[in-house]
Amino acid sequence: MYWDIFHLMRNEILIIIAILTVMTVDLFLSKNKKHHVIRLAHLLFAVILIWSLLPGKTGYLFGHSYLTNPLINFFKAIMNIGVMLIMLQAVNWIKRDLIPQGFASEFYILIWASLLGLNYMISSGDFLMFYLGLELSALPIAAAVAFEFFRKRSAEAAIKYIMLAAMSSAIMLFGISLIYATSGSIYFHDIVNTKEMPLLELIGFVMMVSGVAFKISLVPFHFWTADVYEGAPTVISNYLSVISKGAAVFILMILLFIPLRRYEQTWTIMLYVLAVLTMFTGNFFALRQQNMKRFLAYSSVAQAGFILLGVIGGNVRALETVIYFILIYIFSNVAAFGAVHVIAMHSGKENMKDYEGLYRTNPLISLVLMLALFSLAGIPFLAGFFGKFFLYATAAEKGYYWLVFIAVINVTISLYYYLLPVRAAFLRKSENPIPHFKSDIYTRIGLVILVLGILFLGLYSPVYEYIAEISKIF
Amino acid sequence: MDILTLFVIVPALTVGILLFTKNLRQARLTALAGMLIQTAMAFHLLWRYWQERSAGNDAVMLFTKDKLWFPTWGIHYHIGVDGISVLMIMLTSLIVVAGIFVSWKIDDLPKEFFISLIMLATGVFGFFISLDLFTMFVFYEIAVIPMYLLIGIWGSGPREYAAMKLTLMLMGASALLLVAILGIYFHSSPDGHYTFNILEIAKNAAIPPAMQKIFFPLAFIGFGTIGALFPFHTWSPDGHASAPTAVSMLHAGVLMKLGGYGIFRVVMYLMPQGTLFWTDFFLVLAVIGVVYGAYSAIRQTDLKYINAYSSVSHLGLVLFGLLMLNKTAWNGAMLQSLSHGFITALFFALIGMIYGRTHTRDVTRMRGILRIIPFIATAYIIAGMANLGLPGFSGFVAEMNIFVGGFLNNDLFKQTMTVLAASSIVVTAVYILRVVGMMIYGKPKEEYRGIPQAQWYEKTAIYILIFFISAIGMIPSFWIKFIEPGVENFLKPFLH
Amino acid sequence: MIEGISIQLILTFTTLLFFIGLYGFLTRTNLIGMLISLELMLNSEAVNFVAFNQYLYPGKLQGSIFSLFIIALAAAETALALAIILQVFKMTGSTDVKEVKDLKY
Amino acid sequence: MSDYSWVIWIPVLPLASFLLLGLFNRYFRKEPIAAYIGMLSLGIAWVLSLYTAYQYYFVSGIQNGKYIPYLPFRWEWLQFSDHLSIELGTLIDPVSVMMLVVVTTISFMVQIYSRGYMHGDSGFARFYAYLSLFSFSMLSLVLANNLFQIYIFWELVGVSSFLLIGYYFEKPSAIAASKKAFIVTRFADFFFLTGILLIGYFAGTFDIETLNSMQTLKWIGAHPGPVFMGLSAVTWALILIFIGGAGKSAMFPLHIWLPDAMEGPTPVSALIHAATMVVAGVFLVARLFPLYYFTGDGFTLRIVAVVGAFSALFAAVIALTQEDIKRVLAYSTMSQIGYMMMALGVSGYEGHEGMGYMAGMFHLFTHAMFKALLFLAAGIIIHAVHSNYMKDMGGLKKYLPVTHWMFLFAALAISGIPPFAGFYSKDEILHAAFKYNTIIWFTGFFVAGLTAFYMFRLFFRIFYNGERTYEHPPKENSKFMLFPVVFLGILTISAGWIFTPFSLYVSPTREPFSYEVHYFSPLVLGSVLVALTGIGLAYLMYYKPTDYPSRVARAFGKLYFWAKNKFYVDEFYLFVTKKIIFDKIARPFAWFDRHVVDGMMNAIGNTTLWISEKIKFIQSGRMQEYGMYFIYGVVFLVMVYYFFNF
Repeated sequence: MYWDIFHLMRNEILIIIAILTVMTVDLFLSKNKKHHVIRLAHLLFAVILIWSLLPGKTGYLFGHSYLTNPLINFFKAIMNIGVMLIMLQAVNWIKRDLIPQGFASEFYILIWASLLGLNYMISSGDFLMFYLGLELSALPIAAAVAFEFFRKRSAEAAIKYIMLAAMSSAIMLFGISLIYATSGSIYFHDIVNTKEMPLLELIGFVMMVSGVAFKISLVPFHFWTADVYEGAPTVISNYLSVISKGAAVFILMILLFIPLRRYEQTWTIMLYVLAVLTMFTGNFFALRQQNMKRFLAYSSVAQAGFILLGVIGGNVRALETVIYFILIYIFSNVAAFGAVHVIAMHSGKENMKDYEGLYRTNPLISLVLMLALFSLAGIPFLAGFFGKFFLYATAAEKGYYWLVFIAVINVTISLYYYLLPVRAAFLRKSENPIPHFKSDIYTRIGLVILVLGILFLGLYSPVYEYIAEISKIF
Repeated sequence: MDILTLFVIVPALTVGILLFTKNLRQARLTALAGMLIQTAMAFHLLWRYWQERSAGNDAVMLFTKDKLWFPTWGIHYHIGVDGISVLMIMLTSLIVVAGIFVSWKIDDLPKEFFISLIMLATGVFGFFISLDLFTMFVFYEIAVIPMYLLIGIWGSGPREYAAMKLTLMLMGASALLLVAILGIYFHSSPDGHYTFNILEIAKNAAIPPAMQKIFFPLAFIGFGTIGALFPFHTWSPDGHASAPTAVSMLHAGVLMKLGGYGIFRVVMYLMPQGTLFWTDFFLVLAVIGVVYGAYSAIRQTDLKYINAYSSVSHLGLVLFGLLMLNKTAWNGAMLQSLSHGFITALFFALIGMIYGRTHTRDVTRMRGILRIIPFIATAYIIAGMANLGLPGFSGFVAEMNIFVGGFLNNDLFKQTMTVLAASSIVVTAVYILRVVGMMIYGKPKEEYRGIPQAQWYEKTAIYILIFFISAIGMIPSFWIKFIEPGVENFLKPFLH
Repeated sequence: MIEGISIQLILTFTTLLFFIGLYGFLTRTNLIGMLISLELMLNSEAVNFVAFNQYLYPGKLQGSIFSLFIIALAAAETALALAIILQVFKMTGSTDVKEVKDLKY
Repeated sequence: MSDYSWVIWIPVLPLASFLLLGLFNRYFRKEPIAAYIGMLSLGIAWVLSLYTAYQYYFVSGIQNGKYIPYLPFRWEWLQFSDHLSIELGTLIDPVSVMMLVVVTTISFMVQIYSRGYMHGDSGFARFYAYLSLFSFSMLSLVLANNLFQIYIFWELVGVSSFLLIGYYFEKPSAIAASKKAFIVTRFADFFFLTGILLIGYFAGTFDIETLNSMQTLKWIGAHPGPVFMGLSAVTWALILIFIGGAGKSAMFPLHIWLPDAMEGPTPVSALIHAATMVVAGVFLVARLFPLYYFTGDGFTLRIVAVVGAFSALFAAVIALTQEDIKRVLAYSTMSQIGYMMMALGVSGYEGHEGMGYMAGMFHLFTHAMFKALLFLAAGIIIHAVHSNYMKDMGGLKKYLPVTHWMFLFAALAISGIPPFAGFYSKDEILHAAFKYNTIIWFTGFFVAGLTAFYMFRLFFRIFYNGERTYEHPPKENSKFMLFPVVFLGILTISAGWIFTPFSLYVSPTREPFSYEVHYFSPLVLGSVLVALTGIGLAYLMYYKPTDYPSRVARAFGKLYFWAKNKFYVDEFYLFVTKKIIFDKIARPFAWFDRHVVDGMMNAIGNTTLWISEKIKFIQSGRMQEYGMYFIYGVVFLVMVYYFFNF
């Protein structure tokens, strides 16, 4: 019995254990021994990661408050992979910036807590769990955004994030309350059965979706994205752009496809409009960015628009393509942020102009950057292409050729700005390029895994087929 | 490993080995070795193909291999060749080899140069063997993207601008193509078993005419852009002008052929009704391209611009021939692809050599190079003559097939268009002779005395190309025997 | 259920409360003020849940429990927000929202 | 032995020589080797041609009173469709055999001559390679059995001509001339090609024998295709083909390249621009004569006649005024080709009706001999005095005696004085023209007088016209140059009466017939008289230096001035090409491409960037505005839903 419960929510339990372990160990470490936490944290999380990769079961807990199935389990595994990769990148940042001030475990605790929140969120079977998960994921990250408390930008990003997140969750909550008023239940499986749709519920629905859209950073709910990504430590931006966004997309799909199925007509139009807005806005803003983090922020806004192309399909196909895309997107974007992070760590520079002549001094990291950006732009044979192609196909299957058309136009625009850093790094020569540097072993492992993922995730079709297999949940 | 997959594996392996090379010497030797193997394989394939056909194998595609890749979407790794692809593969491998010879002395980042070059070639090879729309598209884009780096890093002039423009226009076009491919895919089968397999889609013939009318122009423009369809050709002059020699060769010689080939293999084959509906419209565009490219070339002073516009004109003829929808014209279009590939590669190779010696590409600033570098200048004259359709060289055969084919249509409009297109041969003569008169003839300038003669590697490249230009020009029937069965098969949707 | 007070009335009240909070959030120049407005919004929802529960679906406790969680989370949020405001104050010397607009475009 | 299988060697030998000399140019730095390779190949070809002619005309050509065509070699080179294909073949018929003889004879002579003329030139082997290429192309052209084969070699002779005119590639005028020659003929070839395409479509074949067969002619007569401007498609096709021929044969108004082509070495002028290539147009019309004759009631032939007559007159008038001896000869060539065209144009078809055709061919034959002779002699003169201009010459008789006599023979021949070759052919032309149309005849008659005048003007000014001292005394020092001149001189004297009646060899129907030359008929006497008048006038004006020429020139005033400036045709073309095609078409095209088409693409990019710049204010950095947008978003979504659903 207990074993079953553990098995169903093993991810959450393991993460909690990990958090507690790190907390406890941290108590016994003197200030100059903090770096041991790093190894411990990685070890723990590796265990969680491997465990989470085991196939999951279908089941529910707490009277349908907590649901799980192989797909959700797999998605958690994907998030774990992402977090693991981000943690690998964070090491040199922790060592350089945090350990001297006596921090180390705090980073892991915060990021794991947020991950825990996301895990709850995607497993949620009712609005309460959903809300709790959402908040649990947001609050630690707000703290993490403010981590570089010696920089004003970090604080500004944090205050923007916490305030806007709170506002969005307040609005979402109001929406949920309206849905509760009309449907009489906060359980997803109860909502499915109600028939008519009063205006009140529509407003509630829109408010609720906008709360999720805030997390995914869909236009016009995206405004925090660029500011926060730019101000936050790169690692946290990275986390926000992939893990948090991916989970939000996942739960959005679950919500729309199962409990809110009867609004299909509504949310199709909504998503259509949001997708167009998001793609154009994200791309137009990304065009003239100089700061790499800000640049990637807008790029990730645009990517969210592309994701909607898949979501709009509204069927199992949509589920599988979007999850596949998120998996690939995690690899691509983490690699892109990772490259930016590594460069910023070693040179303190994160503007595109500083990248000029980078290839001639640091060929490998430039290569990683290029592959990541090309993958984001959707260039074959890199993984990103496959992800995007299936998204288009999902939209096209429903007959939304115009949407696909708009999307491909946006891909062309996006290609322009994805080529800009490549241009700086490869095409240009510079008087004083970023000098050659060597990064540490954690970063290297992380980047190698990312590059391998970018190269082979698309070509190796069983990944997709596995996702397709477990996606047949409704 | 089957015989066709090797065409992708060998270049990929070459790229892999190139990653570990240390200097120019190693890099160029590795690249050369890989591509020589590829060329040998290409000729082996030619021979095998010949054997199969002689043995009475009259399947549409030979050496096919079909491997399920993404079962959910019905994406296959499906490859196969007919005579046309075989010839295109031969063309590509030869031009890559010639390109490597031409870049024998590349000094900046040699390893990366060869990697990008061969990466591009990989895409092209893959494109020519694919029978699955998805794989075809994948290879197509693989072929386009290295161009950005190749032009951007090793180019000259406004290279960043040119590279960006080229990439964006080609990728934009391929984006349109993508929409069309999806459109085709979701109408590919009457019973919902959608497929990307070209042959199967054609067999099903399930795409409703209304849909064909929508997706035909998208796909046509998608492929047409890389085939320099007016008015989507403007990437080509800038791109060619800025690209390094080998890249111009490969680009004009091979990459631009993807357009005509794709239109032939995919767009027209799968959407016959759409084709019939849109023929006249695109015919006008093609003819404008032919004439307009030729006239634009007259005014240029940069050698590469002249040739780029010349390519616009000559590739316009490919599209023109395809739109004529009969065997003769299609034979001509395919021959023209082949012929223009060799001729333009030769041109760009020579321009690169001249530029490397005189450091200018401005025809008004050069004079009398025939006296100074007779080998290169003579080769340039030969290339020019081949380009203006002198009998005995490949251009003539191809163009005559196109014109005669165009005229065989019992349609006054098409015949008039043919005459208009044919008028370009006069203009071609004008711009070729202008260059010859200004740059090659005349009293040599003093400052050019003592510039080096053609080196052995340059000569090798030139010999290879001239050999094939004349071989096609002298015995066209041999090459048409390869082309014809393919053309006949792909013409079937139009014959009922 | 409160005699004489209809659900409409409560809904009107909570909606007003919510929008007052929203208005406050969007117009206050002080970060603390904004935080207070946020609290108003959250409280309106808490009331909402309880009211719906009591008036419409009196049999179950879903709404009431929800509102409990809202209160708890609001507290957590406020605590964290205050901490960050403190951080901002350390950096800029004020809690004026105008001070935090460096990151833009 | 009448399978004629050796005929294939006639073009192949020069080709081999070309390949050998062209590809291994650098191994033939020594002049004699290159020259002997060329001479040997052409010599053998010449002997083979003569043998072919003997076999064909005297042994095995005639069956049942008619020359029958042989096709000893054919190769389906390129198949277009079931009916249309390009065949490469060697068609042996009276015309082609005659052309074989002409081409090989002149080629061989020129090859020998060049050994002397080009002595010491740095591109000696190259020159011989080009010559061989030309011979190969020309021989293949005359042997063609397929319209497309004619076109192929038509282009190749064009390019050989281009290469040879531009042989002195460091001389700007030579460069310009070569370009002009190629482009003008190419322009004409475009019409030729269009004509071929039309013929191919409407007649369904490119094969010359089939096209000329009665069966096809009837079929075409019954199915002339759509009518455009009152003429059927096939008629148009023939007109277009004639334009092609006119371009190559330098008929008005496409003649402008021929005088300039004299920039090439003189042997080249003799071979290509006097004797062989320029008559290709005549050959083309003759080749398709039945088609021309029967289609549209011979309408096209009327055009041919008029164009020929006009060109003859036009060129003769210009020739009167030119100072460069090669240019005089060039205009004379144009004039004589006009004659030939005229002859074809006025010709009938059967029996004695076909005299015009016969005469045209005969004139082609004799003209080749004496015009080549004139050019070669002019070459000797130019070689001797190092100038092309008459003003630098005079009194050369004592320095160049042999040349003087040969030049005299040739001049008499071209003037039509019996018994020189030109008389026999020219007279028959006038005869045929007289039967056809008086105006055309009179034009020919008048031109005969002009011809005599300008030829002897040339002759007297070169060899007489007082005494003159030269820095380097001119002399005839090269045997290689003298031999061909003498050889052709003998032919010039003898060819006329030997081959009369020429209709035994060539006639439209291929049925040999015979005719008598009426030496004392009024027509003949008239034309001889007018020629003598011309000679007499020339004698008066130029035998000694006098002021008659300038007085006459003044008397003609404007006309003289215009003629001297070639009636400004060149200027007109220059205007069309430079001002209209270059400036009004090509430049706008180039501009349009750079600024409109390309500008549009750039504009798309720039607009995108501009929008991007303009909307950046939205992201103002104020979080309350962000909140506001959030609310807008919610409202917007609700409205979107309203808009679509209610």
